[in-house]
Amino acid sequence: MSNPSADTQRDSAASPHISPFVNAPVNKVLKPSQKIDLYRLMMRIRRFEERSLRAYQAGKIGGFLHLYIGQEAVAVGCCSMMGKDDHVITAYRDHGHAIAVGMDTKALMAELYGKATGCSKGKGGSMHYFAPHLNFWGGHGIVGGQIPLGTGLAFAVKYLERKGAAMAFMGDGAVNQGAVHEAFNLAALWNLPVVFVIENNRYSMGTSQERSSAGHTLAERAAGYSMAWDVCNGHDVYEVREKADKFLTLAREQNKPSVLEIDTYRYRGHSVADPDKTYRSKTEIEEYQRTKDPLNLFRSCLEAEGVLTTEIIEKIDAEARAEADLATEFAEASPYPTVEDITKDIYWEEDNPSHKTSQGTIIFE
Amino acid sequence: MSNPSADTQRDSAASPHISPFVNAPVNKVLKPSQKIDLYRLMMRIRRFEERSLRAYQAGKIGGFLHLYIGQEAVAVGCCSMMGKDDHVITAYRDHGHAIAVGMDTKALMAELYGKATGCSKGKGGSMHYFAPHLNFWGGHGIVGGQIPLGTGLAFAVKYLERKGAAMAFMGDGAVNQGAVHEAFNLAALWNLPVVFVIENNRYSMGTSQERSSAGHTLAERAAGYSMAWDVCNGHDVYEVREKADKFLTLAREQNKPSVLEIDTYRYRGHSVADPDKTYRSKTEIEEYQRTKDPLNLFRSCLEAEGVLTTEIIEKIDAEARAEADLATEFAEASPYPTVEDITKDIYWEEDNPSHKTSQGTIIFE
Amino acid sequence: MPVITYREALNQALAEELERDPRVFLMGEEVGQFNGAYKVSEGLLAKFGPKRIIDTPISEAGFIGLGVGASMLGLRPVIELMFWSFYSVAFDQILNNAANVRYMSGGQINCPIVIRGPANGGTNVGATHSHTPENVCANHPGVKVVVPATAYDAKGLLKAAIRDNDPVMFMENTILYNDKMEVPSEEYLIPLGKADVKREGKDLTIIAHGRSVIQSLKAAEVLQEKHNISVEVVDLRSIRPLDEAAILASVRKTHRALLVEENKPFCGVDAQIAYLIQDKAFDDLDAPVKRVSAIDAPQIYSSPLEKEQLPTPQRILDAALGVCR
Amino acid sequence: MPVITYREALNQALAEELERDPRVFLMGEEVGQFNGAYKVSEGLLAKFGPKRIIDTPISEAGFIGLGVGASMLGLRPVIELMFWSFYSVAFDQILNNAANVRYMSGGQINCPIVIRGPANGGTNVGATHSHTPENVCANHPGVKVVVPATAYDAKGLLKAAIRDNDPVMFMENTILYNDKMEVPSEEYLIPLGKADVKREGKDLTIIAHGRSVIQSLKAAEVLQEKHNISVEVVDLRSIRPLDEAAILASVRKTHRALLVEENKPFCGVDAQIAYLIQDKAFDDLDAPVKRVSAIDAPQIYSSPLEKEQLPTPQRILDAALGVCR
Ligand SMILES: Cc1ncc(C[n+]2csc(CCOP(=O)(O)OP(=O)(O)O)c2C)c(N)n1
Ligand SMILES: Cc1ncc(C[n+]2csc(CCOP(=O)(O)OP(=O)(O)O)c2C)c(N)n1
Ligand SMILES: [Mg+2]
Ligand SMILES: [Mg+2]
Repeated sequence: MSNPSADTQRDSAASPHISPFVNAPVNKVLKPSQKIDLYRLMMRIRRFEERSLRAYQAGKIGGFLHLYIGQEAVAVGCCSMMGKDDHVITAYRDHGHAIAVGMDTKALMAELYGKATGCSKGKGGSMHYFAPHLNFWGGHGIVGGQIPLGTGLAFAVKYLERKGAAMAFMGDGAVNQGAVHEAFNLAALWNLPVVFVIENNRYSMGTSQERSSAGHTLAERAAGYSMAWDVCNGHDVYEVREKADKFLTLAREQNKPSVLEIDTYRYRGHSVADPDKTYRSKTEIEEYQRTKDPLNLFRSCLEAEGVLTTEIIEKIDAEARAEADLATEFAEASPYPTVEDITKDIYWEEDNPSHKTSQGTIIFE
Repeated sequence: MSNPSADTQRDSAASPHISPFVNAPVNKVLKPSQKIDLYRLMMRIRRFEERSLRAYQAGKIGGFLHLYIGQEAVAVGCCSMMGKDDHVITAYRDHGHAIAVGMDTKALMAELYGKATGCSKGKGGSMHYFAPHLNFWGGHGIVGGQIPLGTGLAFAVKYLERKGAAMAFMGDGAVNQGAVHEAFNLAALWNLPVVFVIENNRYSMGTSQERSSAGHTLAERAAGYSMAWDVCNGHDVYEVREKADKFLTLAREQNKPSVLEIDTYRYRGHSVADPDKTYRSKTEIEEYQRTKDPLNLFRSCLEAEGVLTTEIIEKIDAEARAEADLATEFAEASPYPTVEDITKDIYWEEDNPSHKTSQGTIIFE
Repeated sequence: MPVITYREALNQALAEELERDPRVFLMGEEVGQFNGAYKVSEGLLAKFGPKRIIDTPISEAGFIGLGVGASMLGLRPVIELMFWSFYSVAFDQILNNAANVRYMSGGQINCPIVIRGPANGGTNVGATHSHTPENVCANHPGVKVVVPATAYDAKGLLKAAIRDNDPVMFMENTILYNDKMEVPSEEYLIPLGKADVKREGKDLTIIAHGRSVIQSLKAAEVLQEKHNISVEVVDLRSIRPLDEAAILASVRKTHRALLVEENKPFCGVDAQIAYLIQDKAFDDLDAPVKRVSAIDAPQIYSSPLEKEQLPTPQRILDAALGVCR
Repeated sequence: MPVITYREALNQALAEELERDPRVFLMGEEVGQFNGAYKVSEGLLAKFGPKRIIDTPISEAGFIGLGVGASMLGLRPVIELMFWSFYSVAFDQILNNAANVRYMSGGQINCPIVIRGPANGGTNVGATHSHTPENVCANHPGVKVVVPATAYDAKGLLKAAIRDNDPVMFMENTILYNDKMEVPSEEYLIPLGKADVKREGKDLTIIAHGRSVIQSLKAAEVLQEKHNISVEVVDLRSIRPLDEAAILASVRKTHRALLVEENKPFCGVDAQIAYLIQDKAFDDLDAPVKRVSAIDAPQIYSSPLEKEQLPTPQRILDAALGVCR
């Protein structure tokens, strides 16, 4: 796509979209400024990713780059419901969640560049963003592997007698990993405060849901464990907030786990390297962009609510672009880690020599 | 238990038990001699295992010995429905299945003794009986690990365009292994002719179903994959035959997988080493023995049907005991493998040197 | 000093650390109500209750991953694998998640988790239940690997492992669980990465870990008595970190080295030790470094043969004579 | 002779064997409709149809176990792991089931399965996607392990692997997929277990496998040109079976050995080779055997640093000079 912002252009012919969840309690309480913040967050994610794509195309970034474009309402909607003892973990398509929990886009872009100033010091890359201080526990590359970890976050919250919950995100393809199912059973058996969020963007790489997963809806697998489940329209940030809140509350108040399947869509290939030609049509993508883009829908709704004006919209867009550019400049200007850095951050003990109790050789030649 | 045959003594006060499945088509077609054969098979399993237990207690057998006593109707009922292109695989509690498919008890006892004449040449032991010529593919020690293999047997049957099915047995605890769930999805997605049989004996080692598995019945997890499922009384060999037949037919005729949960009970500890004191009461065990013993129930039914007489019953029992003794003598008299044998049967190619195509060292020092 | 078993030593270590730090909990199959498949956790449920002593379903990937996640939030899980062999179904959680999460987060996270249980052959349970994966685990930077051979070491090392802020793979041995020795009642810790000379000698160094130490000590006695060869037995105790200095010091003294382990030979821990010795003590060696490992086959079930498959005192003795020839 | 890429060589090998034997099928994530994540299976679905070229869900334990089961019944599955790194979630199916089932059945069963896919670092994808588990797999008797470095070898070895009646772990390299060379159009097979001297020399033996062979050849050229050191480069090609004779023959000629691999050092394949050389060619060695491995850390994401983490021609050259000093 030559103009990366085309997918957020207003379709002036379209009638305004009003979310059926506009009056849900969690949305009704929002001040106009908070609604604008949600919109801004979604826009910042999109512009950040578009900018990262250009950097990738320019050869500044390598490896994998799994873009979240099209799915912004999911991370933003869910994470906007987080309280101080709520935690998040996700897979490798993690830029949206990272920005949604409040990570600094400079550190995120620098991470993509593999720079020492990156959020993971250039050691993790696109798939491995982390911000424990924001209750964000990654960014994980092995499909489904993060789900037991997320269950462990919930376990710890309960063990520590805090009133919180964990949200463990995965893709539609991840539900077919054994570790996910083991985690479902543990969470249900032990009443752990976790919401398993399936971001169903209809494809796992080039494989459609019908070709990967038996059964009707994916969330329904929860029924086998007597776990609560629901399906949600992920193009509508208001609906996402409402459904996430319902299950987060269930977790926090009653220590009950749940599975929330959120229908969404990714506009780009699985990763930047995916030629995206064999498994879906251009029309399908365009149709989603035209009718279901979460930014367009939310903007339209906020306009109808009288919250957003053209002026604000343009300002937000300009600021988001500027922020992405700034992040890129920061990343460009930052240094790479050194060869000595390669063997740091492996062991806590080596990194904290004054607390060292063990002896001997731990890094080998 | 001092008298290992006490649990099959007739309770003369009890009224005759007639299986509600006595007139099910698969049972109605049986000739009296075939019904007696089923009874004999169950009795042979029980006497074999009782004998092996004594050998274990005498220090002739070591390691693990997971007895099947109490569950005989499951293996016998299911395996009695096998046709020539049907295959069986199970976990480590495999003596019942091995005898049910027709393995020679001499080779089975010798295997327990670790003798070269054992069915696996003393290399596999109690948990790893195999008889490919009888379509019996083990005997597997890692909980749940055999379930993908069983799915592969079904895959191969279909690939080879044979009209058959695979039965993949597991315990109630095994349903919480990730590999099982992956196999469920693959079987349902690809329409593989496999029946997943859960032998629910209520405990995985010392853990009751309520303490290990969320959800109601275990078989219900199949619903998440739109797979057929049912629950079956595993104390009644006629019912087991009927339900196994239903799903085997579904598999053979329509390439549809299914999950069959069979309620059963084990009288002995998890393995011989289990003191069996912490997780269930003696009363519970005795109650099962008194009211649900599959041998007692089937004998009672066959007597009511006029098929079994006291004379035949006693003859079968005597023969089963004699067979078990003979197996023990055979095992005792057999030689151990040699040290040279340790490095045989690792690679097909090394065992078939005239077909060898590779070079170099493959066994190291 | 009280004489206790290796099992009791582990039990004491667990009880003391559970007592000391409320963030420590024990989780695994049958650790609670059943008192442990091998009774290592005997009495702990009664003492510490079900919040701290947690029975699990048979879901090793699930509950080890859960432990890793909980450790990221500051808890200090001790996870029992009924057999280390079952790491095969939790490999990803252990050797991707626990091992890498600190690194991939640029040092923001640490995982103070201990994964423990028996890792040994010799109990007649066949190929799937007899793995000794210290080499495989130690291949992965990010984890620590400890293999105690005696009750004293087991206690001091387990306590140190639980206090360690990195993931520690702690490998016990069912055959040693009943071995008894004097263990002080006062608290002590043994630092990871410190080898222990279990017998001093001057003609030959035997380096071993786990039960191979015990077998080597038996061989050393006969070598002294029957062959007048004075053997030094170095017990590694910890595989990663590794006490290279202790290994090299002993070899520089004796000029001959025999390495004993019960793993399969190809890429066992002793391949690494052999490399180390010939690299750092090349000119001190009077003979090539030799190894005694398990006979290279999946673990055989048959008991008398399995005994032969593992390093026996006789096989060690024969190899030692070879090295000293 | 046609010049083709390593990728095309693999593709041809697959196509030829699929053509030859109807029991051969290819299964894995994205191998069909998507034509392969790395396009190794390009065109195969179109040619052989969905019965033979099978796309899977993301269930490595499930479909590898399924492949093992199918192979027991006589099918000859070729299973693609999108990355060998994902063996972590299928470890039990590979290294318990495929590796042990023949043994545990007393030789009644064999599993003619090939598990293949890329196993390499150097592509800037971080710690979870950069494993090179040839050492871990080869530690387990029951499997064979092959690591081709060139298009010619890749084709001949893959064809041999598919015809092999034992489980073969076949490890490719995404960085080599585009490497081109002449490959005959006539059918040929390369036996497993046969090393290949990729360059003859007399002063130093470098032993390597996979992409390290290519890096070593580059270093060897500079060593000749700039330092007048004549290096022999032995490409193992197969890790298990291992061509010990070829290794020893070269070392006995040059008297010096440098071992290069991109695995982490602790218990890498080269630890085993070092043991072998010092054991069997002790008196032939003029210097200790040295190694160049990955810098011992989880794989770093940052591209320029990851390049340094892996064995570079420069690091190999420096180490070679050390050995020849
Ligand atoms: C265990 C494992 N297998 C395969 C992969 C390769 N892989 C990465 S992402 C992906 C598709 C995942 O799809 P989905 O779960 O739907 O998430 P999405 O990419 O759509 O966000 C695959 C197959 C992996 N990373 N881990
Ligand atoms: C992966 C794995 N974890 C743990 C074990 C140890 N183990 C063997 S049998 C068993 C209980 C299994 O119970 P269930 O599946 O109900 O079968 P049952 O013994 O009742 O026949 C356990 C925990 C194992 N063999 N494999
Ligand atoms: Mg998806
Ligand atoms: Mg059970």
